[in-house]
Amino acid sequence: MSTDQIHRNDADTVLSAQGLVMRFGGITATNNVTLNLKKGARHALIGPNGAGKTTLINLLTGVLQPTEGRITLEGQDITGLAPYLRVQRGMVRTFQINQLFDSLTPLQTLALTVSQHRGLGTKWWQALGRNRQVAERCDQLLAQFHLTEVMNQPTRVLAYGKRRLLEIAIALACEPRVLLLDEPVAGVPAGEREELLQTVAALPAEVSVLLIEHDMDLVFSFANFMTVLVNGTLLTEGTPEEIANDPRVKAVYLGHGEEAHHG
Amino acid sequence: MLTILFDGIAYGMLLFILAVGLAVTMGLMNFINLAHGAFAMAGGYITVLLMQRFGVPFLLCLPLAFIGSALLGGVLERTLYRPLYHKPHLDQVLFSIGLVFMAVASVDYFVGSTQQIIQLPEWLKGRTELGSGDWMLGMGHYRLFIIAVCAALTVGLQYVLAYTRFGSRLRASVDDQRVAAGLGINVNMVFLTTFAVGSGLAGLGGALGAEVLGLDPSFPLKFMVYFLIVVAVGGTSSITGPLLAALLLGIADVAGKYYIPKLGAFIVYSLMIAILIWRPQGLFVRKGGK
Amino acid sequence: MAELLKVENLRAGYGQAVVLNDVSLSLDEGQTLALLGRNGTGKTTLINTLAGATRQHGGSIMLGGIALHKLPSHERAAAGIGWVPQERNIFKSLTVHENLTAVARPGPWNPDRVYKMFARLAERKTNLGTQLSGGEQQMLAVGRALVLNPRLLLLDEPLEGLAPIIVEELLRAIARITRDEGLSAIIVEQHPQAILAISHRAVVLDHGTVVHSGSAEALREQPELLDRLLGVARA
Amino acid sequence: MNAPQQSLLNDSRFRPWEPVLWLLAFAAPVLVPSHASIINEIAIVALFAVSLDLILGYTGIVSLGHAAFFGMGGYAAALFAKLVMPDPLVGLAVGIVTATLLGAACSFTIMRGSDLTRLMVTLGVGLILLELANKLDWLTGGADGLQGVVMGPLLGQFEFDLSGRTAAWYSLTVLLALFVLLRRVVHSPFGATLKAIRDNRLRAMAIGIPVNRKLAVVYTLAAGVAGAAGALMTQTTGFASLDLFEFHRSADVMLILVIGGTGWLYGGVAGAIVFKLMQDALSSITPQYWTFWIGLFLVVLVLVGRERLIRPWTWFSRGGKA
Amino acid sequence: QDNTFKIGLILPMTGQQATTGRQIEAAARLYMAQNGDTVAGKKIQLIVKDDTSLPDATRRLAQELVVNDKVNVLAGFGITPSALATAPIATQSKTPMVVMAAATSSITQASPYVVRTSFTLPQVSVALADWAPKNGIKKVVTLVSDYGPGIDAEKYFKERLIFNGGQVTEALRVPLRGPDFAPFLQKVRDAKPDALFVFVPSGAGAAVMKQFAERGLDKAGIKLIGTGDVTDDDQLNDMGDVAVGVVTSHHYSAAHPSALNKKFVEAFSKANKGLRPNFMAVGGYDGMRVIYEALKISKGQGGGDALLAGMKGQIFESPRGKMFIDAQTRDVVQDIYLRKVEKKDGQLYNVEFDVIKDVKDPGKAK
Ligand SMILES: Nc1ncnc2c1ncn2[C@@H]1O[C@H](COP(=O)(O)OP(=O)(O)OP(=O)(O)O)[C@@H](O)[C@H]1O
Ligand SMILES: Nc1ncnc2c1ncn2[C@@H]1O[C@H](COP(=O)(O)OP(=O)(O)OP(=O)(O)O)[C@@H](O)[C@H]1O
Ligand SMILES: [Mg+2]
Ligand SMILES: [Mg+2]
Repeated sequence: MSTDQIHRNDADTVLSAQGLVMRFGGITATNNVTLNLKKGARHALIGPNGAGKTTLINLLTGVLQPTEGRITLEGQDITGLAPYLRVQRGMVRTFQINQLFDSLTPLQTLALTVSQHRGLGTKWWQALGRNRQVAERCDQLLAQFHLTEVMNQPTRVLAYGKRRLLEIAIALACEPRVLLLDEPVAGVPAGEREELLQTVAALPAEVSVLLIEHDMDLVFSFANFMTVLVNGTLLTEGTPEEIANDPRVKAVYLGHGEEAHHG
Repeated sequence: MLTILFDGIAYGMLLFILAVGLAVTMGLMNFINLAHGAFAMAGGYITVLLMQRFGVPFLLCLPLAFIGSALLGGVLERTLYRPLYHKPHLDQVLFSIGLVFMAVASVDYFVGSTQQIIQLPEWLKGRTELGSGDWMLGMGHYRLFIIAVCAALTVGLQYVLAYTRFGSRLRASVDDQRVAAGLGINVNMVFLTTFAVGSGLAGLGGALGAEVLGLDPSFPLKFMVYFLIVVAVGGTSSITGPLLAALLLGIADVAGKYYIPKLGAFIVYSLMIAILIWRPQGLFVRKGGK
Repeated sequence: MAELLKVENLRAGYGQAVVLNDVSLSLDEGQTLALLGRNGTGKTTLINTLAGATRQHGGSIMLGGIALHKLPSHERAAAGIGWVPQERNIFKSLTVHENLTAVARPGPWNPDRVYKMFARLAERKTNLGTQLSGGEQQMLAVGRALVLNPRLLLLDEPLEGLAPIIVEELLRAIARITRDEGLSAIIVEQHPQAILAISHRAVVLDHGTVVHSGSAEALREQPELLDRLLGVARA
Repeated sequence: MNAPQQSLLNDSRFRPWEPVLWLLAFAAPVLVPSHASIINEIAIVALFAVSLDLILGYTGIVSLGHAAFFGMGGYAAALFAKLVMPDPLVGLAVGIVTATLLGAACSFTIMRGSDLTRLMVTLGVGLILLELANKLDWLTGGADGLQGVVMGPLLGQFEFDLSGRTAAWYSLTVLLALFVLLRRVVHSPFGATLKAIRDNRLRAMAIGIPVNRKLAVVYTLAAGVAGAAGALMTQTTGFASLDLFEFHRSADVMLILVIGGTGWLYGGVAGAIVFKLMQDALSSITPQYWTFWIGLFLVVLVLVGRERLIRPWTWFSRGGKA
Repeated sequence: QDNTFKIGLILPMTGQQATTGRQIEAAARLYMAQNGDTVAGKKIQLIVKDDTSLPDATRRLAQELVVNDKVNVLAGFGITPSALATAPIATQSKTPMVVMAAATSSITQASPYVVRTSFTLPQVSVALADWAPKNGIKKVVTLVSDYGPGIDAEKYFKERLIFNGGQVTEALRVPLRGPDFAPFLQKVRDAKPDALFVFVPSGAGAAVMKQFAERGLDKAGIKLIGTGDVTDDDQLNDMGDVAVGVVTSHHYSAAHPSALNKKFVEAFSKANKGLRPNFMAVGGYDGMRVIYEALKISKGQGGGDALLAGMKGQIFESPRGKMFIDAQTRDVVQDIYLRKVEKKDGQLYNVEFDVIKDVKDPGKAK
């Protein structure tokens, strides 16, 4: 990752996708999408259900291989890179549908994630948690995500909301430089939603965040840049105000009574 | 040449009927029932005993073998299997192996450990030969009979599973028992029926196969591997998968033994490994299935 | 209007654990009840108990004269329950269409009518359950409950993950269905305002017990009370 | 030390009953000298089961071909003793190394596919090795078995005696050494990543775990341990035959492990003790029909549940089904 | 304690070889019932163990029997590897080991304490290879199960047949687990030999025979010959008419026309619900006889070497006919009969029509 390589690209673009296409049989879920995530961005990706948002994240993180197109991370081509290597380069995601380690406790889950991230994942001679910094970081994360009192229960029996919090805590435990959030607050009660996004927003300024979310209150309070996908195609991009006032976005996505949410 | 192909098909068909019940319980019901072979054995012994002790004609024995094993399967499903559906797979393995052990020892105790031999009716004993030379096709009548019965069953099964509501209700019950029940599907009934039919088919297979494969108390253990191969290679998401897998296995096995007898079992196992490494979900999975 | 649902002293949970304690509530025909509460207070457990998917320890559930608590889960659908589980639980090895037909019961709602309501589903008719986007799964879960032609719809966070425009549409649809077809509904939601607007009654749960029960409208007009009940102030 | 660290470390702490168990095991050949040879066999099978637990219990890979490594280690050690030198420890090392190499070579076969696929692939590998050993009869003795394996004394001092006591201690020592090693492994961060893979591969990848590499490593490790068990087997019996590779050996060890419970390491040990003692007792009571009773035991074990079986007083209170 | 004489009988009682174990155990018990359980002042005690055909289990059981139960004689041994695995124990503990079933030639060489009362496959195969060319069979295809005994049978049959001017056009080996003989038989049919020589372990014989007929090999003029395992008395009756006319060579037939055998067969089937004794049973029966006599000869001393000395060189009439234990090789020397399956009073029997006297194991001749 040499510095001059980064400079050759658009200096502050961290993650960039060019001309991505993804076809499932006859369905084109992603249709020639080009997207640039700037350093430190708070970037929201919105669009109707089935527009291809999750698919796009799957492509970026390597869960799916694009039919066409190129992905670069910090100036380097990662189109064919294995998913775990992308994580090691600092690109971390959350899942729309919880993906947790059901038989482990939240504490174990986080300890394992932190250890793995700090390069202790191959250590086999010392116990998990022997490392002091790891334990401290876990303590911090547990407190931050209100998981301390359930830290020793198997993840399997946690209520949905707690599971959701753990899902996000795992991603943050990886100390991402690029964070991709797929509907992170789905299932989180109203009160904790804002708090959660504040946690995300409070990440160091150089961390770039791409957020998918249908809760427009949150999106508009969080994002400083937005991209709208419709039917796999990029409809428009712009600042939150531009998007909020775009009649096309209103027609296919926002609807009219956006106030229904505010009440 | 053709004769070998014919024999392979008959052998494959037989394997298919024996294994299809397992494909259903394992693939559709997500239950690892290693005792499947025990139901096949039950069918075989029902036939043998009826014929030997009571002189019941062979053709009548076949449906009886089906019904007998299906009843047995149904009763066991209600009493023993049902509590195990939501247990881990390994517990299911343990349980069903336990059943096999019990079945093996019981048959041994009541019937004895010798090979049982079935006397086919005369009209099934003959053989028809067509053509000559390389293209000669010799068809044992019994094998022809097996192919016919199995083909009919396959078509019927495929129809039920793919085109009827029962099929989709079954798959729904397997995907999520709790929610399926909450949405009005009588999961217990669906499972009971399926299990009974699967066991019945195994029993029928056992009855048909006793002649070709032999029948003794170790039957369920001896053929377990073959059943598993059929299900693994065929994938578990449809009926056609295991069918094609069984045919492939049958033909490869027969042809392998004919053309390269020295390599014996190598052929089957290497083929299996190659296929599974190439297509880990089995050869014939539904497109896009997970 | 006639009373449709009457729940009395309900106690239920998972295994030995009791999550719901003495929950009582009632609902009239054609009315909608908003079920609110913080995370992990037992909303889903209540919904699941009505659908017969938890372990019931005591109490009774009467639905239009039928003792629901005595019926096994699968007979409750016939008695008039239509359930949208929280985690959607689409049957993953069935196609969209099969998901609907496998459970459909005769009545005004049929798959075609569902397709009319959610045009997106019609386009994905032959996709398997797992091949749907999150929102599409949500639509399918709602559609699947409707084709049961229930008398009481149980909607566990039905708006989650839906685009705003669909949310609007769905809320309107629910209001219309309850009004025009005499259906009742219990809706669990994280957006109390949106849901109270179309509900008649509201119940708030905390730690498995009912801490507030009354008209939806009244609660809507007392945002401070609502916030206090939901513990929003904590944030 | 904060609370999380405390509770994390708690998991890996030795429980008081553990040293007691091992002391008892080592005392057993003296306490019940007449059963030394079955103690030896139990130790070997336990080691084999523990190695299977490593892949089945900790990474969720179902293997029905684990006997491949058992057999490989066994034949390697036996051939080494016969052709090169009779020292048991060197032979053991040779067995372990050979099986490890084989494990490394096979590890790529288990990366893809479903449980069933892996089950069949592992099974196939085992059976192919069996055929191979059968065909290479000039080396392995084919179906008659490999004879003429004579072991030298252990550490140059302790002869393998007819009562089987030396053999029992030898096997127990190897079991203990490898067990402690594996115990460390599963409680380490490395072990935790394995459990993560078992629970959810997709997520494991998404937190940067190189799933395939980890699987390969643990599979190879398990193969080595199985090889050690096989080597102990042929060394203490002075004989190697094809059935080392047989399917039923893989199946038996899986049964044993599942009886004791997976994902716990002690499961293999417990299962080996229970299964072997029961088999021995039953088959001397009724040599013809003992399988029936074993089968009944398995069925009851599953229906009643492992935990409840050892607490009979809970049988008649209502079970905790959801 | 001191007055008992213990025989540790290790047999496969479960699994695919279970019939072997049953027959032998039944025969051993019959011998004890007929000859009393006190010999030379000692009370005979029989300890039966199931080794499930696993060599390491056989070995462990033998070890335990020797160390814990202090048995005077080890006996049984269903399959070759089991016998071979146990041989070192016999040597180390100086315990005679009477092999009652396993039939690979080399077993007696594995320990100086091994004595065999069954038979060896070379013995019977060679006899058949002597008979065949004299009866118009020149071109033969062999079909054997692919394991020790099968390979023995193939090798010795082939050598002797060629020596006698015949030829083996193809040698087929069937995997032990190969459930379907069809392709092999098809191959035989296409090769059109005069006869097919078969060895398969007892139990699989019926399948070969039926498929032989079904494939029309008999109509194509191919004769079926084999070792007596194929027409095992245990099952012969169930095989039906396809078996009629099959020629085999073996050391024992339940139809052996001697008074002693008649008595044996009757007593055996009376004691075992009508079961017919097969060659396994006679191996067990004679094995017990050898042990009893050795004990008598050694005057009740239970010592291994004394017993062994008493076993060597025993000559006696067995239900199978005359046999003796070669003092040199400790292997059985016996008459080998050529038999043809015939129907007598509605039952199928291997009826002996020729005999080759005093056949030694050709495997030792080299
Ligand atoms: N494996 C697949 N096979 C076929 N079609 C698929 C597959 N995965 C996704 N699709 C289709 O691709 C489209 C895009 O799905 P995606 O999950 O990316 O939508 P989304 O924008 O995340 O929607 P939502 O907001 O509802 O989560 C959907 O219409 C879906 O049906
Ligand atoms: N399967 C289960 N086994 C044991 N306990 C459970 C199970 N599911 C839920 N619980 C417990 O029951 C309590 C209530 O959970 P429930 O899911 O009903 O809450 P909820 O109000 O729906 O929360 P959310 O808003 O997060 O969906 C929680 O404490 C949870 O831990
Ligand atoms: Mg999505
Ligand atoms: Mg909930």
